[in-house]
Amino acid sequence: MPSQITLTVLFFASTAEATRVKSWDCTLDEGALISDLSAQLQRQFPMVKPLLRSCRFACNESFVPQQHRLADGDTVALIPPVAGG
Amino acid sequence: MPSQITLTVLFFASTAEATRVKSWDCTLDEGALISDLSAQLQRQFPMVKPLLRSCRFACNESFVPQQHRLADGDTVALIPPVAGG
Amino acid sequence: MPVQLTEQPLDVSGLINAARRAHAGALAVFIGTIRDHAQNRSVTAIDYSAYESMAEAVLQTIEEECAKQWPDVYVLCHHRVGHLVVGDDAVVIVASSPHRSEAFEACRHVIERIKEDCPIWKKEWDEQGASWVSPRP
Amino acid sequence: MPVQLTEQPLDVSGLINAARRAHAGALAVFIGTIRDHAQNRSVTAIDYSAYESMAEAVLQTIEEECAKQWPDVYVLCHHRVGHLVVGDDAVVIVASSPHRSEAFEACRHVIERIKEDCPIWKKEWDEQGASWVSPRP
Repeated sequence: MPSQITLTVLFFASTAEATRVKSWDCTLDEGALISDLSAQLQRQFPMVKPLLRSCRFACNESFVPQQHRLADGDTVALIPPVAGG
Repeated sequence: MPSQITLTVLFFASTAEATRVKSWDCTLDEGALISDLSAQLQRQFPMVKPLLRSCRFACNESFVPQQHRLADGDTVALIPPVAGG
Repeated sequence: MPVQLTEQPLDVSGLINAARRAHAGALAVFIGTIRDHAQNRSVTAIDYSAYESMAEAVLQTIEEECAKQWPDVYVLCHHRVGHLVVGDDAVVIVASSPHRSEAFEACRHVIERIKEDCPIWKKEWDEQGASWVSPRP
Repeated sequence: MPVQLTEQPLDVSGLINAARRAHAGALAVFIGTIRDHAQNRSVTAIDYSAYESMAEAVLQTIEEECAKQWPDVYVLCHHRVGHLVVGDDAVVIVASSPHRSEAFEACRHVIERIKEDCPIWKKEWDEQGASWVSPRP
């Protein structure tokens, strides 16, 4: 059995409204990528699926690509289209 | 004898310091151009000669070229390099 | 603080004066305000929310980009969050510099980069209710 | 007055607020101030003088250029004349617009055109005395 990592996933704006939570603790196999987390999110929160296409991911407050490898304790945020200014 | 026109010539900044006057009434032949006024100015105020090269002329508050034909009653200003802002 | 998220009304004069430097003859300022319409709908208010720690980190990064590209420019940027109504200021950016080109360019850079990457969201209120704004569909 | 020469200190906040429009979400501002040096000389003060009626006419023309090129932009520009010391504001330009690009472009246009064509002169004071500034040698 592979060892596992635990992440905190944060939701904001439209995605927080869809999931009805602001934060979710998630366990993935060691070596998991953002794309694996994304698949997991779609299973856990089907209502977030239509939003995911336009979202980016941030890991520990920096934008990361789908291929980014996650580490135990990471804080990952789902970032819907930003609208500052 | 050709009829004549009378102009008011205004001096500002470095040119007013050179001529020691702010305004000068000048009589020229009808049909005179800015270039004729410039020649006249150099005769009347030799100290303004080195400044003229970098000056522009305005007639009735609009910039005009050397070929601009002057009319009786015109107000002509000698405009040294501007430095607003 | 050179860059900051705040729930308080933005102090435009205070920020402009805080960016003044004796060697800097040029100040470029950008103010983003809540306007009364968007895409032909009338807007009455906007709720701004943010991933606050990341938003401040991104603002900090943007400021570092400016410092690298325009070393003589000093940049301040405050962005408001919370419930704003028409006429309120949402963002104030001030760039002071010895030369005006750099001041304009840095000021413009900051607002463009905020709109690209700063995790701030707005929910617009009109007569029908509220909806999330998606400028990058 | 949208464009004006004045001997009074410029009221930056007042001008910014006067340019606010409910439909204009973007305000771009340029402030030109007296800096403490120029071409490696230290400057203590500047006397601004102008061919005042023509200077206001040129500012008016510049405003009309903006109105033609950016019909949605509202522009204010006040320029000070008289004896100014380091830190004083010499010019304040405010452009408000529904869109930020136009606000920045109009604001920039005004200051560039002032520096080209507005009959305003400055005499810089330093420890040695005073001399006329010739930015277009």
